[in-house]
Amino acid sequence: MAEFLIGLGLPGWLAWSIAALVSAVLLLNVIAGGALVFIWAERKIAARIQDRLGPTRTGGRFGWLQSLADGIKLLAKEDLMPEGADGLLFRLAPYVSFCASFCAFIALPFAFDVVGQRLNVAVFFVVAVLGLEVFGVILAGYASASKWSLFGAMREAAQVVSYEVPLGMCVVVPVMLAGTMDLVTIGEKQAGWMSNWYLFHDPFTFVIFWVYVTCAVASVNRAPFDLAEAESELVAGFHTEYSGLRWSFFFMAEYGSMFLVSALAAVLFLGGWNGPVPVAQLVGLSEGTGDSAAYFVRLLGLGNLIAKATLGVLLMMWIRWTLPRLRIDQVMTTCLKYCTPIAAVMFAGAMFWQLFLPGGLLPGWSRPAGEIREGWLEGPGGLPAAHPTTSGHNVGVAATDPSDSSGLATRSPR
Amino acid sequence: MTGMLAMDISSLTDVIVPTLATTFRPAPILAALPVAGVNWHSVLFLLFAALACGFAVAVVAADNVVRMALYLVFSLGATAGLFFLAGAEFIGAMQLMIYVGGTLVLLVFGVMLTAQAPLVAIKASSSDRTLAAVAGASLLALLLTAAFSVDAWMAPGSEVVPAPSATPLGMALIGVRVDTPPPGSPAGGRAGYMLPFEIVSVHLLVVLVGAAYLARAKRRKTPRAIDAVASAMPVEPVVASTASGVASGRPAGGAKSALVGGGR
Amino acid sequence: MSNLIDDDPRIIEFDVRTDEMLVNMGPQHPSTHGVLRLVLRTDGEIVSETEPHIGYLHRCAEKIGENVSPRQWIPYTDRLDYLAAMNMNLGWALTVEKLMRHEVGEKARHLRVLIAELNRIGSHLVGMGAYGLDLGTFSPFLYAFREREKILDLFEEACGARLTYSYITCGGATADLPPGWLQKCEAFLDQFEPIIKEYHALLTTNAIFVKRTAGIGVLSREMAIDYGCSGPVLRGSGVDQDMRRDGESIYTGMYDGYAFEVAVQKDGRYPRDHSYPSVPKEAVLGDCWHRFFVRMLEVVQSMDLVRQAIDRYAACKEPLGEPMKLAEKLPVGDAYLETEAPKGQMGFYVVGNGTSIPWRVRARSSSFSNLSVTHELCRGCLIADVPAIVGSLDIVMGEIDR
Amino acid sequence: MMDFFVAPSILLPGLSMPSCLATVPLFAANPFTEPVGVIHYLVVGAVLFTAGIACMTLKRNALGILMGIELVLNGANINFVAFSSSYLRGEGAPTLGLDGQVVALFVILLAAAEAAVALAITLNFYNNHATVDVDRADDLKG
Repeated sequence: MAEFLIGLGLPGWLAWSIAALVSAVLLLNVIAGGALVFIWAERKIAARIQDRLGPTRTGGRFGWLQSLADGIKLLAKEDLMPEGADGLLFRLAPYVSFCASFCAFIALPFAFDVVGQRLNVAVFFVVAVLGLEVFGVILAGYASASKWSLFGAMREAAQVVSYEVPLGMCVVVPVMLAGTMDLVTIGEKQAGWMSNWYLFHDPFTFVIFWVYVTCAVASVNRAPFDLAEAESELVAGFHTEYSGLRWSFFFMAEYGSMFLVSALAAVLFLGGWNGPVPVAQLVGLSEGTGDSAAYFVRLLGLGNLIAKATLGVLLMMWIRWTLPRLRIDQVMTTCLKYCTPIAAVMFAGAMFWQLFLPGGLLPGWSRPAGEIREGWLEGPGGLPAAHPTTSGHNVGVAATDPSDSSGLATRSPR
Repeated sequence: MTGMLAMDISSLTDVIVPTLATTFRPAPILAALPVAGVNWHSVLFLLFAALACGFAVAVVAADNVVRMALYLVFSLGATAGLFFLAGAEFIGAMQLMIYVGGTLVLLVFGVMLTAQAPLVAIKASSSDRTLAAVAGASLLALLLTAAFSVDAWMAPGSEVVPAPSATPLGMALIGVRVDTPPPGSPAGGRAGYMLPFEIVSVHLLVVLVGAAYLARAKRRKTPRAIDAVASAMPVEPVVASTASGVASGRPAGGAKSALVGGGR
Repeated sequence: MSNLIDDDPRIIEFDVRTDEMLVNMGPQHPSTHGVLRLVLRTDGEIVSETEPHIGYLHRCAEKIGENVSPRQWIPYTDRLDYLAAMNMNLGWALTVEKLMRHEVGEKARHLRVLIAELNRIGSHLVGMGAYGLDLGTFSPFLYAFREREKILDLFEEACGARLTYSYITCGGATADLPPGWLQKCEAFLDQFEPIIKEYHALLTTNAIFVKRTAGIGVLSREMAIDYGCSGPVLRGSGVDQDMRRDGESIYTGMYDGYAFEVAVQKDGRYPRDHSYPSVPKEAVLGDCWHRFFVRMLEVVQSMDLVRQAIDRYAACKEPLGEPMKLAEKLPVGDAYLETEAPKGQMGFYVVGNGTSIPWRVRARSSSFSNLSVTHELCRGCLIADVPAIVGSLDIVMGEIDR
Repeated sequence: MMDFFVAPSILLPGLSMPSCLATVPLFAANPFTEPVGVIHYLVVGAVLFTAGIACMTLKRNALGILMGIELVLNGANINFVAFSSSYLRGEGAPTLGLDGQVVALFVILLAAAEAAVALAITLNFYNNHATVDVDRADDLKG
């Protein structure tokens, strides 16, 4: 993007700033567009599950303008603040919550190298920022000066913080299999047929995927774990006192993190932008062959990832409208007594599988993903084995493993 | 056949892009903008540094303990930004997750548990404030003179550097130093961090178990009558009031039942 | 500053100083059925004391009963337990007939059984749906109301109203059933049979539902009897009592010849339990799960009764007979009769003084005594359990506040 | 709020100026275009450190003191990371390399442990004395 602008004669720094601005706005629209679609989808799915029609009259055939109607209602509603509330914190809470949810999208790749900022610690960054949403909730609970919202906030904080442990453990397994935390590389290692997906890499990772789904649903506060806004007990939990635009920011934050968590699951376990059948390779288009081919391949990848993420979100909605809610101590026991031990055991299992059966059961069956590890040992200063220093400015050892054919040296930030 | 298709598309675009570039030439006014090449790295540094220092001073200035906690969160978040800018991505993410996401959540929990009505804002007397300001300013002056006295540190940073990567750090933690020794550092292998890494993990376990034991909720036989909460302000007389949580939700009037009334 | 720890011997150790809070699960709370206010004394999440406050829906129905004739009071009985208005009408009509020693024709008796049991199904459906709402799942509520709408359509054809019918009155019913009504009723029952399995799959055997209800709010037999609980709450604790079998002859007379088994767990087995899900191992007799399960069994039981009532009603040929005149003179004396309403034993008491206006009218509400158990059940439970327990008692505030 | 890094010379009129006055132009030039050096990070670290010390001395609330400690630790962390980063040190200057980052890592981990214990102590103190005001913790006074 920036090179294109520089080609147009813009000064360097202006080109870079416009490129950054464009990607930021695009990401913001992903959340806003996503929220619009999911509001409508949630109403329709809930209706279908409950044997009724859902919105039909707003805007044409299937009531697709319902989200817009909700948006206008939220904008028109009065943003009132309870009398005893702590003004600054009350106003700040929704934006803190939304920023945390938005911030994680920076490191999320939508197709090969189509990413806000390609971080080397992308997975770690996403999980870390996901944990920051708790502050928005605690502030909202405390600032609303009502017992019920404080209850809701404390419950949610305890739940999200405790579910970060198993979530972290589940996320580490694909990182171990790919040998790097860079989401783009993880997604790219699952290219090819569906059998290359990490979901089918070994039985342990398969179980870890389902533990990840549970923890993700819990850490995003949905379905059986939505303690914070348990209508039957706490009226609406921490955002009882909010209305209008502020409430919609909490809503957007929730849908944003739902989409984020499903997209992360897609990239880590379900091959990200690689479809079940490698259509692009079959058709002969691939990264190398010219600009428009690369653009088409990435568009296809974008479609794949968004489809998988949307499937994840629809799954969460489906769960929400069928299962009753768990009690706070049951939520905690599922985390400490079920999710964490299972995740730990499966992590150990995946590790031993990776150690002793790097090629999978049939030696040629799935591409050995472990070479990146050996590549490091021969690095200068490490073991004596000489290591061909790659070209260009990369003084350190290449982050990609030598045998990777389409290995792109990590690009210089400037 | 598909290969042919691919060729046509790419040759087509190869024609369009250059013509587009030549026809659309931004007017010369763009080049005459007052600000020459803005170095985004510096601008972002100034932003995060301003945030970090501003909120750190705000933490000192604030009285309400919950506001202090909030400002601390923003200050440490900005520090994480500084780490990213300095190229230490892993440390920045670690700061976000462990420090801001873990330690400060713990701190906010502590604030929530103890910030009952009288204890939320304990005012410091104005004499203490001026004393602290003077001491702080002098300490700052001392540190800055020390920092400015070394010429080596004054050199501006370099432009082109290798992309940051977390793997050398990870390998260092398990004892294998794979990063190239910086120029001018003494010869000979540098130590990995296997031992401190194991010690810290055991240390963390011991500490957290101890802390959990120290602050455990103890069972008790009979529901405890709430005794008077000693007011934090020595000036006010000790008022025997029911400390009923953050917002006192005392049910209005009502019958003198054992539950609601009671001479506490 | 002196040491503040109160060295009370009863206290083993002190708790982390979290203050106990008085929390209002206020009258406008979404999960208290109607306008019930629960004042909870909580320490963190643990509820130590619960005190229900009632009276928000009081309308002086009984005082008005002393100014109108018995037939004119029928519409007030609709508004006591508005989810089962037919059973309320039946209770009051039978009490007046007991006072007047007025015998109702056989056709009217079968009609009353038919209508009352159909209304019991509707009431239990609302109970089941609302209980799903209390535990956080929204869909069962809509499934329940989809079926209840069909029952209300039937009632609308019979008496023109969908909620407050005033159909059964002193001396019979205001009008006979329209032709073709019985076939529609039978069609409804046939399509309702398989849907019951759906409800079991949706809630009764749902793992999370079992986790939220099994072993929660256990009401022992003795405590149920001491507090005068009745209906599914009593039978949920294993007490074998049902007014349709153990009540007074004027009421049980209506159910003569009906094949009828009380839905209660006797020596570990529920009647006809071959076709229902088995009792989960965590469920203790008398907990929320059992109360819910007894209601689900009663729905099936009522369906059988309705089928039998349809056959018997179709069999008797003579006309329905006229209800009592509006200003019938009441003999001097009083009468009290308890009938088996869906929520429990609904009692009516009337004192006649020779004029057509009763001297005193009193209604004994089953939900009132069922509600009185909450502070026993909710002691030491979590806040999330309070709506689960109150929901399992299936209380209706109209009946309690009158 | 003084903008420290633009013109520190204004801040210290009274003190005798260090010999490095010659490099002040580094800051006189437009800060937006000059690449960031180690000195910038040292200034931020110093400000955080001082704010932490002031907070620890000023606050009467035990948790306020705890927050002061967090600020002090972060001031130190910034310096470690600044010295370990090859961005800031420029070509050929000896940097701490990886050691700086690993030490910063250990500081973050141990700060978490320290905060946990400090909070446990604070809660117990609050539990015994129904207040977190440290001035009231004078039981051991003679």
